Amino acid sequence: MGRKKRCIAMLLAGGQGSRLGALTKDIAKPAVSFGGKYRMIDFSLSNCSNSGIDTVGVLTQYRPFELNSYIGNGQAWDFSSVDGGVFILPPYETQTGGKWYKGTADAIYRNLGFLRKFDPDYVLILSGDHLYRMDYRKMLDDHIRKDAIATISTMRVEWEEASRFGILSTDEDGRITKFEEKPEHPESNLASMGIYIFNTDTLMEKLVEDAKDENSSHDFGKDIIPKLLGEGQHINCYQFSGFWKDVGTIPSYYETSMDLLSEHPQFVLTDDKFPMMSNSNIYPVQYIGEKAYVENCIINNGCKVMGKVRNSILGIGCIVREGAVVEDSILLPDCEISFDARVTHAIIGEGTVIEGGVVIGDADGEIAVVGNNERIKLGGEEA
Amino acid sequence: MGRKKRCIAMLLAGGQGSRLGALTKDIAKPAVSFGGKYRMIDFSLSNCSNSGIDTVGVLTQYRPFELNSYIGNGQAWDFSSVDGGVFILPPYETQTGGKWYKGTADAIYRNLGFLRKFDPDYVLILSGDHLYRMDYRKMLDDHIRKDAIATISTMRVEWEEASRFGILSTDEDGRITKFEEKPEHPESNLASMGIYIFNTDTLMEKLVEDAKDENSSHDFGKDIIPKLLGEGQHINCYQFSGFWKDVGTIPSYYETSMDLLSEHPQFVLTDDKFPMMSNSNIYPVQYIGEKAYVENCIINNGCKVMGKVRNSILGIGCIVREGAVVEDSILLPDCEISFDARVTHAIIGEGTVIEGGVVIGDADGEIAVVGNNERIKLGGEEA
Amino acid sequence: MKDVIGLISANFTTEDMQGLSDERSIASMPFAGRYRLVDFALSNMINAGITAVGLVTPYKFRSLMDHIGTGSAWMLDRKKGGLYILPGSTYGMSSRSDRFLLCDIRQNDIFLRRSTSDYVLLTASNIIWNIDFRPFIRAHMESGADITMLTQRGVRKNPHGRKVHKEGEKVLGISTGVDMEDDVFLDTFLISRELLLQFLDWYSARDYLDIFDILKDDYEKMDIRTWYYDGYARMVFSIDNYFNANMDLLDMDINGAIFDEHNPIRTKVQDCIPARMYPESSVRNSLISSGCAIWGEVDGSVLFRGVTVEEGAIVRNSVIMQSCIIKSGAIVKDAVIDRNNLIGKGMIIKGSSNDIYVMRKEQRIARRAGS
Amino acid sequence: MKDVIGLISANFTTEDMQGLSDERSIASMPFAGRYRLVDFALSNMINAGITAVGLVTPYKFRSLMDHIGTGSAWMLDRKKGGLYILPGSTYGMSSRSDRFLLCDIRQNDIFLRRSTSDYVLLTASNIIWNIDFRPFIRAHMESGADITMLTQRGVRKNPHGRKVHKEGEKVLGISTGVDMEDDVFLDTFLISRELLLQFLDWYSARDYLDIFDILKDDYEKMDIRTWYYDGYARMVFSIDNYFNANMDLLDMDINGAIFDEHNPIRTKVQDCIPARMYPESSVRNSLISSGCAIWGEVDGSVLFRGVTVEEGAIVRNSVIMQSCIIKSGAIVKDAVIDRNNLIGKGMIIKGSSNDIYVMRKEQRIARRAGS
Repeated sequence: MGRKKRCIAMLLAGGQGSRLGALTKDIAKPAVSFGGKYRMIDFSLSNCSNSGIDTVGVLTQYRPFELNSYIGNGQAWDFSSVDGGVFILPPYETQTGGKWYKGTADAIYRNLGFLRKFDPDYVLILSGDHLYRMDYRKMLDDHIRKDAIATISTMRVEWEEASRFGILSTDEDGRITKFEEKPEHPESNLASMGIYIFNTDTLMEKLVEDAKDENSSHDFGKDIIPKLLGEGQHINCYQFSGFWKDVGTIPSYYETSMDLLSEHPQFVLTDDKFPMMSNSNIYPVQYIGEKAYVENCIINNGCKVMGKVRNSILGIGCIVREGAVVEDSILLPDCEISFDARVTHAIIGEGTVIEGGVVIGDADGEIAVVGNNERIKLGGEEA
Repeated sequence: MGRKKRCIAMLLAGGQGSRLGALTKDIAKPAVSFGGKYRMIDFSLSNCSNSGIDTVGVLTQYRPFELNSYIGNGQAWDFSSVDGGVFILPPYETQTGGKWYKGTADAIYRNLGFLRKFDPDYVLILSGDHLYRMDYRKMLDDHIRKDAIATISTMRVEWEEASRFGILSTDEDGRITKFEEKPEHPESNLASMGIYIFNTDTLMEKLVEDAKDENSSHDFGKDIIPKLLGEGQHINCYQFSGFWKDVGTIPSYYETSMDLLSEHPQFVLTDDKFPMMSNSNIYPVQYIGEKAYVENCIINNGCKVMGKVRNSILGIGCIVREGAVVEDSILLPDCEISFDARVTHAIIGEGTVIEGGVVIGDADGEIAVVGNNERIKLGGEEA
Repeated sequence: MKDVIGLISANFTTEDMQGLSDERSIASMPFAGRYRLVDFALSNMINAGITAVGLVTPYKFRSLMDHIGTGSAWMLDRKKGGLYILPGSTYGMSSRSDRFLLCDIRQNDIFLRRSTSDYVLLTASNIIWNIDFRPFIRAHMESGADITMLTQRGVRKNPHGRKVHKEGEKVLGISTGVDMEDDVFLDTFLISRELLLQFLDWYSARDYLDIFDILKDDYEKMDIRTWYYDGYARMVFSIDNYFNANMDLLDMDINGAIFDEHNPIRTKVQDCIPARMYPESSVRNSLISSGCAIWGEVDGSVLFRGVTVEEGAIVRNSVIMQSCIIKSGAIVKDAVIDRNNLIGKGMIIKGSSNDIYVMRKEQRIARRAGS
Repeated sequence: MKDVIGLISANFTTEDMQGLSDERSIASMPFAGRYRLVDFALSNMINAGITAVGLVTPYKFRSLMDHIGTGSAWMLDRKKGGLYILPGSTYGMSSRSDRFLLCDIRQNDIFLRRSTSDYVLLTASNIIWNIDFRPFIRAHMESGADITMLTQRGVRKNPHGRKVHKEGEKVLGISTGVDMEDDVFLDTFLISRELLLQFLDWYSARDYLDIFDILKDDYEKMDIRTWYYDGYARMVFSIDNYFNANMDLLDMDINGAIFDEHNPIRTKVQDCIPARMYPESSVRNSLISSGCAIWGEVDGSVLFRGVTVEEGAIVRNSVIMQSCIIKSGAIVKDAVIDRNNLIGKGMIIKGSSNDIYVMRKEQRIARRAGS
């Protein structure tokens, strides 16, 4: 079955991302649209593909249909299908019944058979909902050079934000001396990005131990890493530099998206050598009508703009009818903003129709969010 | 999203098939090898593809990894990927928690969203582990002509076997008047093949009703069909003629397989216009050695035969070493029968190694079965 | 539609493309921002359920093959049927515009012989349309005609078009050059596979003729009919045809009919970042592809992928192909600019509405990656 | 190996194939039951991690394209890189055996210019081997040589082979015709992309020469080295080469080395039922492909897909290609039978071990579907 693998990736994509509210009511967080044509999982998958990792297991659990369909066989990210590819790993039933994944570590534990099948030297553990561009080869090289049993990728965060992260301390060689999950009084501002490399043997052994531990919540950050540190194991800290973001809340989703419209966006989508790939259907070219007004926008394939659009991101296949106004807003794919409707400071879910004359959001208020596949009528909402 | 679909298929592939014992210890029954290069699910998928059905939902639950990897994006069966394709539908978690599929009807019920997405006029419900060649278009034509709300495909079975099946009685127009699941004293020998066509509206409505019914076991044969008949609904009986088999037990698996070696097999694998397709890796051509002896065999790609093989089926990638003897046996893919080992009247699981000198089975006894990925040593078994 | 196989002819050319087709076939002419002309023939075939399609390639097939790639964009990467790349004769190199050369078909007769389908749908690769071939196919099958030619009432004069002469329903012949209101042959016809193979035998000595030329003496004897199509269809033989067809897509109705989401025109997928309109830009009545970055003014134009229009630059009534850069203050009007061109600062490029200016590829900058 | 792109030359031919390559290129010669010769070049490239491969096609490319299809069998159906089908010059039509014609490369220079990789690995499409190119690539990169040629000690006389003349480590030139123990050039070399592009410029007037011919005056000036490969490798220029290479695969060791499951040689997938040996058959020392049905005797032979050997028929020391039928009582010995042939009842076809009988395709039966 081809050659022994050096490193395969396990991508955790099971979470709901409940803080994204209406946006994840019917799809998993890694399937949430970003930048109008991408989905959150594109970034991790593209990173893997660009880093020469040819085998990825995707652990799903929460409403995986859109995600599964989107990932398909991984060809959209240049994962080959003979030796490797992308494999969806849902919870499953065995002779003794079915079990849901109880935590990040448990999800991997239930798929030890998958790891054994590919028998890699190293396992890279990722989240499917982070926004960043990273060459994992550099992290792997560092892991090997340091001869650690595990490596955690980290970056410096603002001190005031530090208590939202797993925070580490290291010695001068980058060996981790302390790890605290969301500490109230952080000792450092070096935050875990939730990206781990493990020697496969160690990982398997520790997951088996953890599975037997009834007091464990079966989470990498809360259980596995502290346990290893407690044992005095050599866990290496890899310092990533660049943009990285876990877009976990509506405000952070909105801000991170809108930053794409700034003069110098923090996250640059284009890079010929390390491209962010996505699985797009064919949509026709963006159409800007005779009476349209477009100012400072990102507009994707299949959009038809007949109205006015300012400081906004239009996802693939969006239609803005004559007389409609969209300002400071994000339209997820396949929205329709009908005649004379007005959308301001809002996020409109996929496939949602804002009917004629409806007004959504206002410039000074909170970000207005409309879920996926809704139809908003004048004088009341209707699904 | 392309055009409205006329008919899509829902393929039930969640079952363990526990009566196949060691063969389904680690894989689902639809993934069990047949004929050396096929897997049980190939036949239903090929039937769909050859019948012009371009969208198939595959409902999985029990150990789906091999099955999922095997199905991939369905390209091996010429399912296109833009408008339709093959979609794996595992149980999933929602905001209110995760639920396993409780029965065949429940499995479809949990995926009503999938049906709504494709919005077909008709839904074809199939099992993923039956051996047959059938053009579903004929059944659909019959369903439409009879203007029924559901159609069940049936065939005549031996009277003594009838109590193993769902048995129906019809009036002269083929309208079903009675349906009994495994009756002790069958009134007819017309057996349900577990293949249903439903008008989509009816199906959805009935599944919603059934889901609310606490006394239901959520099974098509046991609950949905009897309920519909009780309501006096028009359920049509389609009579299939040809070979059909639910290979559910070791003896029936063995006999059905070995029949491929008879002069006129009941199930003909080859048919240019209606081919049985499979998802094969590339294996080199069958090698028959200088000292080999081969008599009345089916030998697949990647086999290397240096020993003696009689009345046997060798799956892809099997190796029979010098001095080894294989008689009246089925070797599933990637077995190795080592020097001077002897396999008689046996089924050897995938990837299993029979070490030198080991003797498995005998001509007069029961069928010997060795599971997948075992290594059988002289003087004792070892996994 | 397993009863029908498709055969697309891409081995013909004209001299009226003003250099745009020098290094590519007409079939691989970029169109409407992200498509190539051949996309229409391929998509219409597969949308009609045809799953085995032969594509007769021109001698210069590299750009076409780059585009076609695997055929997977058209779901033609299949075990049964699929896309067959068939070498055209070198005869197509001379700028002859015969669409269905007998020799092109003969040297690929294996494609026909191997098939078990009853009918062959032949079409040219230079037609912009979104047609449902199914009623056409049904009509042919039901009529029992030997050949059914797809026609349309002429909408403008075209010296390259072919006019169908009829008496009642019977086709008497065709001639080159069409006018308004003529019955124009849309270079698309249905024929039984057997009959097409017979033609190859009967006219084995006359390879370098179009199939409709050899029929000259046979129109009388055969049952050749027409089927009328009243949807939008334009054939591209010249730079004017090409320019006008691009501009037609700025009409919402035509755009909607051609790019119908239920019968999509498919093309090769390329990852490209979304289009970006910057604060000072002004864009109206235009197609702006992904990868474009617009600071300046664009009106009544079609911009392909990755075009940059700098601050103060103006693009009007023009077609700008992939990766061009219009530098600040430059003006482009009534022009077709082929890919990888740089229009320098303040430069003015102007054609007129009845004499479109054409700039061939990579004229103004050092050779860059791309084709 | 994103640093290396591959270029496979399939635009050459020889006259020594006794008609087997009349309608197909050498690259698309069927081999070892289910492969085509080009599979080795493609598989070795991708097994070395090369993901962008250009394939220079011969003029008669239909059978090659049928086989290559989407490139998906070699995982070359990709967004970044992938398989590029490059038209060869018509020069390859004349039975010239130059492997790396300058004009073939020039007319596809866009493939080189578009790339960002540093090196180009060029190889011919007629070599049977399973080589790990990675140490070769590493050696070239580390040495800093201008060109590294892959060589092997000659195992038999071959008038088509090319001999490398060296002084110490320095290559002085090559000549045609090799003998036992000569340094044989395996028509595979590494060069920097920049240098290859420079060659195209320097020798722009000398299109119809092999790249190693134009180097004649430059061997002195350049750092051209060799890298020695000691695995199994055979080049096919003649029917004898072809026959012997097929027979080599009946040797378990060679078979195992070529069809190494960890570095698989990939080919187009075709659904085919398993091989069936009936009760009275006798099969020994042979390769029997899927779809074969054997009632008779087969010994020391290679049978391609779908071959039928009826009761009492005997096949010895022969290569029988796809879909042939050997009727009852017929005898085939020391022969190569091209596809779709029917060897009638009781017919005897015999060559001798040093003069293999060759039957071209579809000689004995009416034309059937297939190629």
